[in-house]
Amino acid sequence: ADWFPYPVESWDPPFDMASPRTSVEYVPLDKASKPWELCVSFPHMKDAYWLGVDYGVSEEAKRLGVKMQLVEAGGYTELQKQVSQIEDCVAAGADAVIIGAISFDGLNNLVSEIRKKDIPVIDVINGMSSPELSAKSLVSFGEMGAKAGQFLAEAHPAGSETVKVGWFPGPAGAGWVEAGNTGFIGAVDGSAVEVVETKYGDTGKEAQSKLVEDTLEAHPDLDYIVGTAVTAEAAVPILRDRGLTDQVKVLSYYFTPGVDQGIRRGQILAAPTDSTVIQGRIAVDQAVRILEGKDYMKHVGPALYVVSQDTIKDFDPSSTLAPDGFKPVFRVE
Amino acid sequence: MNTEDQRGGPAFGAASSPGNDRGPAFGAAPLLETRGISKQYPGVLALDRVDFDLKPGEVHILFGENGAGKSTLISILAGVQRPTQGEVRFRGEKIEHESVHQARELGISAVFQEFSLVPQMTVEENLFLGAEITRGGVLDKVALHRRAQEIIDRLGFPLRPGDRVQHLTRAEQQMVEIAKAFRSDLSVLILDEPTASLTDRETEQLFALIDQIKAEGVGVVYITHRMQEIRRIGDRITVLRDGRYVATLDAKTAGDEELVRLMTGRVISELFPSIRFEPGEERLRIDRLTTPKKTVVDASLTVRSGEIVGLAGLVGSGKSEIMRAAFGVDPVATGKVTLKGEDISGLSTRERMNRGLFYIPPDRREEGLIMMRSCRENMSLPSLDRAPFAKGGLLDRVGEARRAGELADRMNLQPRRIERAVDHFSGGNQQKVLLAKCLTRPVDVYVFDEPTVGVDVGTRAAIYAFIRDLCEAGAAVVLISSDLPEILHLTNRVYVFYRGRVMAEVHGEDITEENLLKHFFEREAA
Amino acid sequence: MASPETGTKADISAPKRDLAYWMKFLFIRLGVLPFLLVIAIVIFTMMSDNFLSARNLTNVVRQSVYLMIVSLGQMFALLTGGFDLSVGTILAITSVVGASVMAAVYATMPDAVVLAIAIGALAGIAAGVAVGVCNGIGVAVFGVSPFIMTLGMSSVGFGIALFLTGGVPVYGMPVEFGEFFGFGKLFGVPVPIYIAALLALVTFFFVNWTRQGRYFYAVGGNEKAARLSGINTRMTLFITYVLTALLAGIAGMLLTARLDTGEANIGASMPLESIAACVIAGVSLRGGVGRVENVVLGALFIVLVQNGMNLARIESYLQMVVLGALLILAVIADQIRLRYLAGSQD
Amino acid sequence: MASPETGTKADISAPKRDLAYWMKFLFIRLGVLPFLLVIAIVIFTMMSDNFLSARNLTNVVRQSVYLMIVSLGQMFALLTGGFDLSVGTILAITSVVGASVMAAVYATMPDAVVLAIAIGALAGIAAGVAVGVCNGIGVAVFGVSPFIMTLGMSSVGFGIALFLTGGVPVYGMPVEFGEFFGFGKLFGVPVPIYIAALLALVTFFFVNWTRQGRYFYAVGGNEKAARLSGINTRMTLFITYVLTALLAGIAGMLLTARLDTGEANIGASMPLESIAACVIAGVSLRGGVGRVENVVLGALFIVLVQNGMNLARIESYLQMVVLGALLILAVIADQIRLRYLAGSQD
Ligand SMILES: Nc1ncnc2c1ncn2[C@@H]1O[C@H](COP(=O)(O)OP(=O)(O)OP(=O)(O)O)[C@@H](O)[C@H]1O
Ligand SMILES: Nc1ncnc2c1ncn2[C@@H]1O[C@H](COP(=O)(O)OP(=O)(O)OP(=O)(O)O)[C@@H](O)[C@H]1O
Ligand SMILES: [Mg+2]
Ligand SMILES: [Mg+2]
Repeated sequence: ADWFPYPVESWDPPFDMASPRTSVEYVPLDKASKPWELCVSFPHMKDAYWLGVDYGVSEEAKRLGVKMQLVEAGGYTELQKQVSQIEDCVAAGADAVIIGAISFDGLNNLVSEIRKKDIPVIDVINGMSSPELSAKSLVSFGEMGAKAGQFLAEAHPAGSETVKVGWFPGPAGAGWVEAGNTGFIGAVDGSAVEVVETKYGDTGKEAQSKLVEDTLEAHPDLDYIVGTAVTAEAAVPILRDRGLTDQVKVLSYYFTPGVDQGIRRGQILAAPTDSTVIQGRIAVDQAVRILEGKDYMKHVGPALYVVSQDTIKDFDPSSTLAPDGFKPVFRVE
Repeated sequence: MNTEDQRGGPAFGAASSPGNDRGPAFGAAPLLETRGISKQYPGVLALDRVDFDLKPGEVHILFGENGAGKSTLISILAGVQRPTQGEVRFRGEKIEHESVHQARELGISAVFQEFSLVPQMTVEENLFLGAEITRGGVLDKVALHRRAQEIIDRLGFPLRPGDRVQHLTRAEQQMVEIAKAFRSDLSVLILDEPTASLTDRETEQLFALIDQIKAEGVGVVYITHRMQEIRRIGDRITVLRDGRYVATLDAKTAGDEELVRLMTGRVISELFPSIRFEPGEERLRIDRLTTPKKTVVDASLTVRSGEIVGLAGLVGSGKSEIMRAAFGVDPVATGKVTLKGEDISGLSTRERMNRGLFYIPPDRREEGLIMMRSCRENMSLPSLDRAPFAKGGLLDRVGEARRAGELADRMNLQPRRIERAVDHFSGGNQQKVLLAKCLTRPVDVYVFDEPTVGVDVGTRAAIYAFIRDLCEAGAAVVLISSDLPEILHLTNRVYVFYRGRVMAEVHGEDITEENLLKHFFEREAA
Repeated sequence: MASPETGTKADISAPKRDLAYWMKFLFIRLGVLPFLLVIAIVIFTMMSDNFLSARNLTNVVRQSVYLMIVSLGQMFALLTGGFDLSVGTILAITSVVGASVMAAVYATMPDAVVLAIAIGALAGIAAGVAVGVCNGIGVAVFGVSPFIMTLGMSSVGFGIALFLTGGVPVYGMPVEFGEFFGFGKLFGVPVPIYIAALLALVTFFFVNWTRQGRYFYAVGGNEKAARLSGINTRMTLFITYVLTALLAGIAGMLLTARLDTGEANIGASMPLESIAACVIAGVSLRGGVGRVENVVLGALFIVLVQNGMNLARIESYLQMVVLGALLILAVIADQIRLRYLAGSQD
Repeated sequence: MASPETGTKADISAPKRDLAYWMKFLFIRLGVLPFLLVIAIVIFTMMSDNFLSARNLTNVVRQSVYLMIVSLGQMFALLTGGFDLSVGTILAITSVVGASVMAAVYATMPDAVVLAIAIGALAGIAAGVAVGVCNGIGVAVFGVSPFIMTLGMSSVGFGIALFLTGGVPVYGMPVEFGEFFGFGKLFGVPVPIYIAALLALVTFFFVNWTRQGRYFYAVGGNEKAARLSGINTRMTLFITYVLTALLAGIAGMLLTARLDTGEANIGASMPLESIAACVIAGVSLRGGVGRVENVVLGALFIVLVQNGMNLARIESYLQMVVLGALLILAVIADQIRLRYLAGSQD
């Protein structure tokens, strides 16, 4: 079954998240006219989130009949490596570059260098500030945080009984974390939601486990744990162990297979999804369209929505998650 | 403190400040003197109000047992340590030695007991370490090379400036250490057992040089445990005991017995014991052994029970290497090693030990001891697989401590603190710990490589007696030594090595200095 | 290491035994860590109401279990004068392999829970030990410096762990595994604590009461002297890295039980943290010096401080500053102790 | 540093100088890195058409500049027998402080571009050096082990860098900064390459032709001997960490120019990578051994292999495995060389 048409939002003027947006149905090309060589760069390929994006780009590249080479820098602290890898990719003869950026600003120079060679650069998932980008296929992580925040704020509007939230945005300093943090804090502002603790930490499950445990010790009366998907997954067994499953609810601010399973089992309350797979697919399609001189949307992103225990039945995971048993694909011929 | 004018002066012991009234001697004013020097190490009072003076142009011997505080005294003179109490005067001026650097500025130069060489650097780089010649801030490598060669030539040592120190033998390193101390602006030279691993040839060269600088007015402080050296070069002798000043004597008139009595507080009848040799069955046999690096070439020897076999030869002659190869720590190219009739050529060191061979290395710091561990652990290390150190596969720590205590008594360890890290003992006492290692297990063939390096006369006598006891109890002993009297007095058979080959085997009555030395030097042409 | 006489002798020579004297005596005898622990506990108790509860302290000890076990292993590497930078990767690879095998066995035989757990845990630990065997061969046989050998292996191992999973957690282990080894309690004390205590005891015994234990110190203290004393130094080095990996592997399986999934993304901070735990416990990076009991305290101290700061609501950025500064201070305090120690040494 | 006679002597004693002989001779003389570089270049040229182009090779050299400069600094720490694990943090703190100051000066004086760049760069480097000064004081004065000192400072510094920026990149630097120091070219060669070459030359000169240079080797080779020779070992240790920080700081500013923003999240892999570059270049972790030219090659090698694998489209996980294995192999090859060297020694 094909994934399209898919409901997306398009920003106009592009590259400004504050622009007015219109809802459209995204329809990609059928086939590329020639096997273009695409280069895709990710911050890392160490978790299920980026695996989903990988699934999206690789499937779409196969569908369109283009070649793809994927590089990953190994983590959010490896900006310099990402720069080098993209340079290498271009040197290896890429026709277009798709970047899941480590830094919002740190790749701008590189983007203009590449653009000077008339190679299109598409910004996927994370966002970059360069005005010279050819296209963007993303939603802002700030909005993901905001979506999670809104979900809470709606459940606990101002005036209702205050609820205490432990907030675990992820590793300190990473661009997506800071964006998510800003979005979330902004969205719960003015509601009955009180963020009693903000704990940064690596997205390793062991690190998040420790933070969750310590926060539960510090705040025995906590109502919500909101954080990264890893936090949510880590929190489930800890809450079960402490018999707090009914007292403390868990939310994630993005979607992974573990979160999916958690919601289905009733262990995690809800999580917004940014349709990761679709973002990847659209980025590939945009790249091919630009290369072939076809019409393309400069700035699109799937509409965000929250998947909760009520709506999970109707949720199609193939828009967000790589299927079970999917192995990372680094090369599509 | 005005070091500037001091530095400007000549290296001779010219008249110095007139305020120098308390000089114990009447002749020239002292070059260097200490008054009431004490040094408190944590837990040990190493020096207790010691007065000492050095006159220009004399060789002043420091004499005393191991741990008497000789090295500590000279380390204060050289600016390495600061005294807890008392003062040091240089040419009558009180100096507050802040550092070695400052001492060197004054022309005080020292050869320390433990080498102060950087193994990864070349001879030349080591010679000028801390005193490199620069021109406009840039190292003058040409001048450095030339000066290094000059110093080496002057000393007549077989060293090459470009060699890396870590590839040198202990003796060669000792030469580098000595060469390092000889500098142009010398006023005081301090030598702490410089000849401990040298052979007579180098020693003689060193003494000739000392005579030369004496004539130039340099004062020399010389520490040694060898009586014949005291006779040869000493002018005055100061005896220390337990950190206290005992006496200062004239070297020409002082007798051996008196010195030893002053030093130890008792009389040592004779240094070398008489040994009853009863050669029995053959214990160790080495057949035509050659090492890959040709340090030993086609050498054969045999050792019987109840005898002491000496291995003699120049530095680098391969006398150590052959036994190291036999013990399995150095590789063997060809040849066969037989222990008690059994071929042990291919076995591991541990297996050779188990079959009764034991080798005590010459360099305790480098390969003998684990400096930061206690005496107890060092002593028991080779024998942790047997009683009293082990019981039922586990360590018997009570038995271990008891046995280590006994060994400390037997070796007369000073101070007798077996739990203390070896590092904190004086050089001679470290040597005792090293020797104690071979008493922890049954051994048929003992190999001692320079066993008395840096050991005082009293202890030396004890070690010789100990070796005699081993021999008379029926063990086979191999004694590798560059100290010729040791070989002459203790052995009943000697193999002389030259360039990795056995040049001669000398028996019983034939073991005389003349006979041995004749084989030491080149005879290849023949 | 100080002999028992020290105390006695000091007692005689110092008749006035006031508090300061006893403090100094204990400081010299026990090291700086017990004091730091006490100070930390006092401070955090004042800063947070919830800190000094039995539950939180149990929590701290349980959290520290993983670091503690890894640090015990790391100690072997440090004792022989090396490092093991691959302990993090060993954790990851153990977790991934162990969880996969356990899930697979469980899937084919849903009734044989114990068997599945046993086979899975063994497989995981075996995979970790395999990394250690490579390290051991590299260091002991080929003479590669432990730094590069274990750094290289950590890269290789992590690549393999990611290749096996693609970074996705491995699910499907029997719940009993997590329930017992991760969250289980016996007499109110979490199971992982028993296991860590057992391992610490065994290690203590091994290091102090067996021949091989002594050899680690000897090889680290002076390899040549050890060889001349008949010790098979290569074998000792090999055993070192295998043991380090074994302990890291056990920690990996325990962590897997706790996390309930097999994860490739764990342990990244373990190498440096475990070395830090050892060093503040007085283990020398030059080899030959170190004590098991102190290493246990070292690991506990690091985790306790992290926990305390979390409970005292110190913000994340500041926590980094405090933790770094504390590490340094702990070592400076230990330096001071060593000076005293030299002074009072028997 | 083998004496020149070695060559001559070998020539005389081995009249048949065939290719194998020369290869071995070069291998022993130059070390394993030139060979590895050549082998890597040949392999990657076969695997990818684009590898052996002037443009890509320039690219590789430019990419390696940052690691190279940091490794030169790391070499000092290793020479004296220590480490510097804080170079990554120094990079980050330099970047953040440098960018903030530069942006601030530029904002108040938009015309004084050169001034803003100069002040900003100096401020950044000064911030990095400040970390080095702390390291130096800790190691030289308080005798803290370099491992803990620099690890602790790296945590402290990173906390501060994050605190200063709140984790958000700093922008607003004059574009000229990035255009010249990041992307600028002179005669077709990128500006960073000139700077790295200059630094390498200065370091080479400093290490080989000044007294202080020699003292690093002496202190690392045998600290006691150095002290007994009248060298101020504390001062030397202090200088070591300041220099390491200075070089890391310069690399940090160059990287900032390249990225055009001040980032707290750079350099995390630098400490281990720079040590690895030094070690495969034959710098001993025990101190006292190492050569500047080889360190340059070591850094180049690591970056070249990464570039080559990217161009040859080797997949990411496999790259980790290959890189780890290569590090180990490089060191094994060097071990073999050392054995030859010992065998053929004077
Ligand atoms: N670093 C140290 N720490 C503690 N005690 C020490 C230290 N160095 C030496 N001592 C002690 O000081 C005393 C004097 O030692 P010193 O080395 O001066 O003796 P020595 O006369 O040179 O003996 P030897 O002939 O054996 O070299 C000894 O008791 C020794 O144990
Ligand atoms: N580590 C080493 N590396 C290279 N060559 C060495 C090394 N150790 C010893 N040699 C060489 O081996 C030869 C013999 O060594 P050594 O001097 O120990 O023999 P020896 O006869 O026992 O002399 P000594 O009187 O010093 O005991 C010398 O030429 C020396 O240069
Ligand atoms: Mg002495
Ligand atoms: Mg010898």
